[in-house]
Amino acid sequence: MAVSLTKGRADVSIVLCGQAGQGIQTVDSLLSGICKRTGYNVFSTQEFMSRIRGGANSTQIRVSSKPVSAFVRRIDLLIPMSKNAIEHVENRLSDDTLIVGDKVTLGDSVDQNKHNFIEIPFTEIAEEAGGKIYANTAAVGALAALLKIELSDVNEFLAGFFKSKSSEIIDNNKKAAAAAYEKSKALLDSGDIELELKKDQSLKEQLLLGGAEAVSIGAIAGGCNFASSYPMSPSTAVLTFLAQKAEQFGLIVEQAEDEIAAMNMSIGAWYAGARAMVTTSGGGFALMTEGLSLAAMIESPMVIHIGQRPGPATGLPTRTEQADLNLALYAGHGEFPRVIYAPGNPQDAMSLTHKAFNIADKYQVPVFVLTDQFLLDSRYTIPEFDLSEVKNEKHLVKTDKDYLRYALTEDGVSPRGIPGYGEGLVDVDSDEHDAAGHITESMEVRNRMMQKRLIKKTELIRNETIAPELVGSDDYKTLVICWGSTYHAAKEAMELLGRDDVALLYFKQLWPLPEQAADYLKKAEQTIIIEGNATSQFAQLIKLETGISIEHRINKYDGLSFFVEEIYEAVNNLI
Amino acid sequence: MAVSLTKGRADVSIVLCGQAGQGIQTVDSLLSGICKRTGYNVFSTQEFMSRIRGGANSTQIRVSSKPVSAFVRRIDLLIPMSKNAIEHVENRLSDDTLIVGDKVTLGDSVDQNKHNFIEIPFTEIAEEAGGKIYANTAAVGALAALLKIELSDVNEFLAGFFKSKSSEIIDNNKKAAAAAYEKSKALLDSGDIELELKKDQSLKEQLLLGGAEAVSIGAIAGGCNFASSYPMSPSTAVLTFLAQKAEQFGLIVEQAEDEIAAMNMSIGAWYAGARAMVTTSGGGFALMTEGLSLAAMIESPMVIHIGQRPGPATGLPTRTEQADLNLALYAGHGEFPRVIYAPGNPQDAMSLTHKAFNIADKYQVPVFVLTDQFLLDSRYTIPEFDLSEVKNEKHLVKTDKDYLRYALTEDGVSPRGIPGYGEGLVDVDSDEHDAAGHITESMEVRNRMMQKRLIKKTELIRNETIAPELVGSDDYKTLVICWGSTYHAAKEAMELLGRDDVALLYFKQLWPLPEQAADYLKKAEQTIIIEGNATSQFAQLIKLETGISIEHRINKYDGLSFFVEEIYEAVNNLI
Amino acid sequence: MDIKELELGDIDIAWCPGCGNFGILKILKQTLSEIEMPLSELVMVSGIGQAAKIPQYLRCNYFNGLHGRALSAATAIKFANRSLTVIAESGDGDMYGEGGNHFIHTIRRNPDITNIVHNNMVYGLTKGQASPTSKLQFKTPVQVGGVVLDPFNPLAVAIALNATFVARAFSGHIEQTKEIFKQAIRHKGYALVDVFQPCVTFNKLNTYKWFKDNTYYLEDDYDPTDRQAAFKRACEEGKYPLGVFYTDDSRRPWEDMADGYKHDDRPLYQREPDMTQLKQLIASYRD
Amino acid sequence: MDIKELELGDIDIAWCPGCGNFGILKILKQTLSEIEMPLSELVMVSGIGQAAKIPQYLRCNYFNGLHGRALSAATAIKFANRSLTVIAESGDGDMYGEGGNHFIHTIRRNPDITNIVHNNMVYGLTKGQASPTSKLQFKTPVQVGGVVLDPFNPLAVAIALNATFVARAFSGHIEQTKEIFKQAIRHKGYALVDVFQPCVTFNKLNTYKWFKDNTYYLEDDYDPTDRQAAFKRACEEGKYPLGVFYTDDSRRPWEDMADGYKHDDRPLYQREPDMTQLKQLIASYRD
Ligand SMILES: Cc1ncc(C[n+]2csc(CCOP(=O)(O)OP(=O)(O)O)c2C)c(N)n1
Ligand SMILES: Cc1ncc(C[n+]2csc(CCOP(=O)(O)OP(=O)(O)O)c2C)c(N)n1
Ligand code: SF4
Ligand code: SF4
Ligand SMILES: [Mg+2]
Ligand SMILES: [Mg+2]
Repeated sequence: MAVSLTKGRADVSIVLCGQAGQGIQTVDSLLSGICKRTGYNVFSTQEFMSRIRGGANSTQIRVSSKPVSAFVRRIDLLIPMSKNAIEHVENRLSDDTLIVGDKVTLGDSVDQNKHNFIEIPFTEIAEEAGGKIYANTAAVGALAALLKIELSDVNEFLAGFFKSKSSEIIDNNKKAAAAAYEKSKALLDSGDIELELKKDQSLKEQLLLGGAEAVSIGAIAGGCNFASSYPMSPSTAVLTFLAQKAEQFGLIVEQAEDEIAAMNMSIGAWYAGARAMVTTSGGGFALMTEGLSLAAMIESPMVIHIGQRPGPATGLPTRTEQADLNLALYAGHGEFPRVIYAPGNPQDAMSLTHKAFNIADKYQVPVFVLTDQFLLDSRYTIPEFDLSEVKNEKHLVKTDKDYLRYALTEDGVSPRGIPGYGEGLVDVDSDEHDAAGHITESMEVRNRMMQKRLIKKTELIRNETIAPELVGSDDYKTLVICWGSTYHAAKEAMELLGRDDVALLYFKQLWPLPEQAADYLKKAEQTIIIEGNATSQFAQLIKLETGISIEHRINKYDGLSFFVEEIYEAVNNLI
Repeated sequence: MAVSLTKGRADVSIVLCGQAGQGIQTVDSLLSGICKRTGYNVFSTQEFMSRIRGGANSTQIRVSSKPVSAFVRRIDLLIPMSKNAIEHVENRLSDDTLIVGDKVTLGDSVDQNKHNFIEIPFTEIAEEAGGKIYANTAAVGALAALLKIELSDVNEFLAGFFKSKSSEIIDNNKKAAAAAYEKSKALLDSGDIELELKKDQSLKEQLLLGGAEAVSIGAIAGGCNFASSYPMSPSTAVLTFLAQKAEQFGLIVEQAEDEIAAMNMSIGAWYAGARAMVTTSGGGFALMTEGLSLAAMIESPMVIHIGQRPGPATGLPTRTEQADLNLALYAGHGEFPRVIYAPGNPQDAMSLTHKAFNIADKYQVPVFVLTDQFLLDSRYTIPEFDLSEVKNEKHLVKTDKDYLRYALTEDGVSPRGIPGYGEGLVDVDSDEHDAAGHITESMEVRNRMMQKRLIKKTELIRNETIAPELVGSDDYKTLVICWGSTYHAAKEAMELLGRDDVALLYFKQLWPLPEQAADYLKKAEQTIIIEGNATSQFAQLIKLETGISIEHRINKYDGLSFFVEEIYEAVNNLI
Repeated sequence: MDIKELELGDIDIAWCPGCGNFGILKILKQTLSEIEMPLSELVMVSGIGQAAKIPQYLRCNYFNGLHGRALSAATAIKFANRSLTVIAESGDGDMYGEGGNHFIHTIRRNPDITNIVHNNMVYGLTKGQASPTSKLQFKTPVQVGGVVLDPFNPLAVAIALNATFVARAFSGHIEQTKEIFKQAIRHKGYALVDVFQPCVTFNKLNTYKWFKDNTYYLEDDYDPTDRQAAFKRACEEGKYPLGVFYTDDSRRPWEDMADGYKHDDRPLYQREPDMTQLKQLIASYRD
Repeated sequence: MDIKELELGDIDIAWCPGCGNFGILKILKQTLSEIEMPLSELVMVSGIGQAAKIPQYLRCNYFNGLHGRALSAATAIKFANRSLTVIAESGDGDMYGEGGNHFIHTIRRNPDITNIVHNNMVYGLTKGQASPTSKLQFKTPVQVGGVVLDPFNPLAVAIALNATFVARAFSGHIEQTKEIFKQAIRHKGYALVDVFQPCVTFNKLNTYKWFKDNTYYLEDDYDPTDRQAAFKRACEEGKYPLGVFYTDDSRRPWEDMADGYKHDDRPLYQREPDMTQLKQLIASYRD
């Protein structure tokens, strides 16, 4: 009986599962890279434990004829790489799932009666090629054959990927790949396995990259030249990226002793003319909230990247959630304006992080880029970034002798000078201050500064919001709302539903809430919101701002992002 | 022409104004104490600068035949004690304001044409009595005479107050008081000044104390036996109070190196069986928000006193505001339940702080007592505290061998054990954990723990809220809403209005919002909210919870609490 | 006490095979067993990191709190109940990086707790960034050109802070380290044991071999009560001494001087507010 | 530079009459004037407290940030623009209490900034609680029975941390302190000057007289490059030495080793992202 891996669908969902430290990420990188080069769309996402070795982690790689960028429950092809692998994903297996693996590794964890299992002896192949460590490459070879990729392409990619290694190692990798390739090609040729995917040569021009890279590139594009942070999953990748590029791009990057130092450093850096950011997660940001209030008080621009993960406290350190919106929205003592972006894919991550620097600088307010582990650690094939819009709008003025840092202006924004650029003195104070930046206890001045800093500037940033994107027909009866990284899963669920009367509204700016929100919501007969948290924080915000209470709330907070199927099922049940 | 200080009103508003370090607080203590002993109601409140010497500070003392507990703009009698004093309160003076002072001190700051000035030569009197430092006591003597207090009572009080000093000092004080007493008595006798106040001997049984003392006493009554904090205005008084009583009441009180240590110490103390609290202000609490999330995750009870002051950042360190409600409400990463009380006077400060410990312990959640500088630093005559309701409900269990800290129970509350009490082991973890407290990454367990910790317990605390208090007729058309320390000013404004169709609703629990809120609001034709902040944070919360948008918002954020007159005028303009 | 009482059975330990943490766990269990520590009186306190997972792997009461904050919680636990034995144990990043301020002030406070620091000179759990103790030029994904911050010397700083017990050990030396642990736990006051611990995954510089080659023990006749000498030995580089560098028995722990224990010996959980005194206190506001 | 250029005219200074802060302000102004510091290149950074108000009282650029966080901001300001002269100045509570962790790690980082600490051994602005440097038994409204925490010795700790310039001065000694300030500012790297400063309002123990009676200067032939000796002198009690305890010219400041300054000397505010390189970087994700 032939097994079809695609079954008329445009994509195959491959899941690699094994222990931390086994090299699943390498398999992912290799396979994703080869597939993209071959002309497939690729999306890969990982779920992993908070440990360095052992346990059970998995990576889903969707290889597709059409663009795909979402996490699905469905597993078409499972490559279990450790004994505990099958158990780890057991509840996502179906009768259609094909398991390809190695009995030496799997032992009795695989059950021929229950599982749809085909053996390829990865370990043996690897040992023949030069050692156990080549088992990963063998898996790549096997998968490449099933995906109808030419062996020569595999070889070429391997040579590039391992170019820093010895030629012996490269050869061994090729040997392992080739041997496994032959075995699985035989399966395909025998007709036991079927797979239908279309290749598109233009995809070669696309990029294959993850959310963390997109945020980092956006930062560099936005003129970021200073980053101070303290490592914290899942945000560390951005710090690492910038550190790696520090020399090339002339960035000052410093690992601080704690998040408090990181925040106060970045604020100090802005004061001296840098464009600075911090990258952290909810728990680290909690320590920065006093600093946030400082930034607001001295009207310093500030860019804060929060990669969300499940809390409270340490929570599930390597997993995903969307539960820190309220934190970003209300953090800090006292009252002040702020801006919150929440990109749903790498394109938006790049462009919003870039924009964050310009908006922060223009209005002298803190701007948040709110992502999460899912977005940061997933990799997507995407069209080339559009750099034509990248403008590094600087809003610094050269000071003259009479310069006043907090001069009262019509719109509330005081021209921002920095020390050492011009003849003036630049004085900023965390106490209430007058136009010169000197401490005051005058109630009149206090009132004026509150008007300027809080009320006028709130007005300004309300006028420069990014509209939510409507996906689907304008003529909807049901409106599904999502924000940030749930975007692609929600969108694919809508496609599965395939209904004209259901549309999706994707918010990438959460605060100030774009004014279009109310109109979109009012038009709907039924509203449904999808949030990766327990208390529907964005629905609450919408209620507060528009008075509209979203009827149905779909929540998930177990540490995983939404599966496409979950959203599909939940919405389908409601409409 | 005779000046009446009371003009038919039941009270006289006396304002003392001078520099920091001049001893205004001593005059306040003496005068308030003597007045209360004499049978007057007393309320005194201070506004002062963030400095130790110099500047201009003022204290208002209202002496009254009826209970009064609010700040009024009106000054009936001003005692300026420094050259900059009159200017400091200039905009609160009226033609009716009598200024009593000393030309040596005031120089040309007093203007006979403009001001209603009577001289009493405090400095001269003081010098005759033994030295300049007795000028304060002279002022007390003069005021006592005007208030028709017997000189013998003054002497008696002075003797008690200065009992730790030498008899010479006591005598000098008495001399200064007597000399000034005679002078001002002469004024009264001559009919130049009139004052009508009734004495009530039963007032002697009342207490005269401030918000900070009330919070502290409430804490001790609630079984608080551990306090770790870092000094920060205006909350330090609570730390000081507890430190002073540590030996007597067997409390462990420690000044931590920073707020982070303070918070983590208090949480550690609860873990080991103490009843602990931190006392801080918004900026200090900002540093505790990571710890708040920890308390929530390990389901530790926690009591947090926040004395609000104006922000952002350092803001106006010694002044008042009600702008940290959102902070208390949303602080901390991840999602978890909490309780927020906001007492409006010492009685409620005492009883709610007491209750905070029981509720925190019962539900194993963080409980906030949200006060502000105005409440903490004002002193009130109040009836004896009702200690009959003071119960120290302990919710600790003795563990047995199989004890599980996070056992799943029907209502979500797991019996709380502590190490060293029983045979079991008590394991708590900031990571997601199973019933035993061990780290888990099981999604099933995560879901169950979120259900228990967040969803079920939120339900429980929603069922145990304190109803808001309605002041005025049930039959209102206009409902005025206030919370926390604006209570008395709003209440007195309502009395001034004297209308049957306007009532006041005072909230002392803000979160979970008491369910009665919606009914009260729905009944009103018009709603008005009074908040000492710029963004009407409580109105927003009401909107979120009840869907009702309060029509009129009266805000103040200049660092002072509301004057009775301000509320009166604002409400009067609206109805 | 039989060491079995400390075992949790067949558990999944999240450390990498070969990690120095295993050695420390083993030594800790042996220490507790040999000193006959009653389990219900022991509290382990840790922060977040690989080292900080240690309380998960033995039977004990534990408080596994926030990254960097173990000492604050540990101090308070001791203050709240003096009959508990409290061990605060975490990584070098936890204790000296995020927790640096508590390190300073806990030493000043001198609570009777034991502080064991797994010093692997790297941030393990977050995948290999420099820690405060990382050696100069150590390369990491963030310290791309190598570490340039002067390595934190916990012993020298602790001695400068007048810590009352300061020691260094190595996870590879079972017997010697056990002896140091015992002394530290017995010491009345704050006791620091900085334990060299190889991280086989992220620290390829400071390996088992490196630690073996670059350490030696303080001489038998070394006098740990001489603060100046202790400081000098703590500053040694190249070859790092192991052993007890400094002890001072003259300072009393904070909790033994606390006002709250002057008239009452009981742990806080046994106390009730004294209503008579409270009434008197309230009544004093009548005057 | 004429000292008048630093004066703000007739301003209201919020310090108590007689406070030691006035002396430090005067010395600072004289120092800046004598070293001909160009005003637009000077940035004063402070936290919150009485001492931290100092930048308000002279003409200068300033960043008056949060309590305890001056060193973090100061470091970053220097990193962002190396041509600025950065002085971080605050109180003992600010720098050693709330800011203790930054004190440690700033010293490790060794930025070229000057750190002046007004050490009045008390929290002035919050009305007289103990600070980390308060002496044992000093009584306050919170330390009711007197301080029991071992006083923080900033010099000993700085030396233990390998600080590159460590000095102590007294606000009552204009000339000597001025010389120390000058050396500190000229020093390339982090320079600590702990300044004894009487708080006439809240510290009745450590008065002008006390400081005068209990201090003396390090000998003329004292060698400040000997770390062990410096530590020993820093540990002296009873009579406290004043002067420069320790200097080390071998360590380079962080900012001179930073990757971001390897190929570009300009301050950050003059930089634009290199779009050509950025495009290449993006293109690299095509493979
Ligand atoms: C406030 C906060 N910041 C950052 C983190 C992320 N984090 C977890 S462990 C760790 C460092 C661990 O290093 P170390 O303490 O040396 O322990 P090791 O893993 O090396 O044993 C960091 C930065 C966190 N959990 N909390
Ligand atoms: C986060 C935070 N905690 C507490 C405070 C309150 N506070 C202001 S100044 C100060 C201490 C000042 O002491 P020190 O630094 O020694 O300065 P001094 O007033 O003695 O010059 C404190 C605790 C604050 N502003 N911010
Ligand atoms: S990462 Fe390093 S410290 Fe952590 S368990 Fe692995 S070897 Fe040990
Ligand atoms: S309180 Fe002390 S430190 Fe502050 S100004 Fe007054 S004397 Fe100086
Ligand atoms: Mg480590
Ligand atoms: Mg001080």
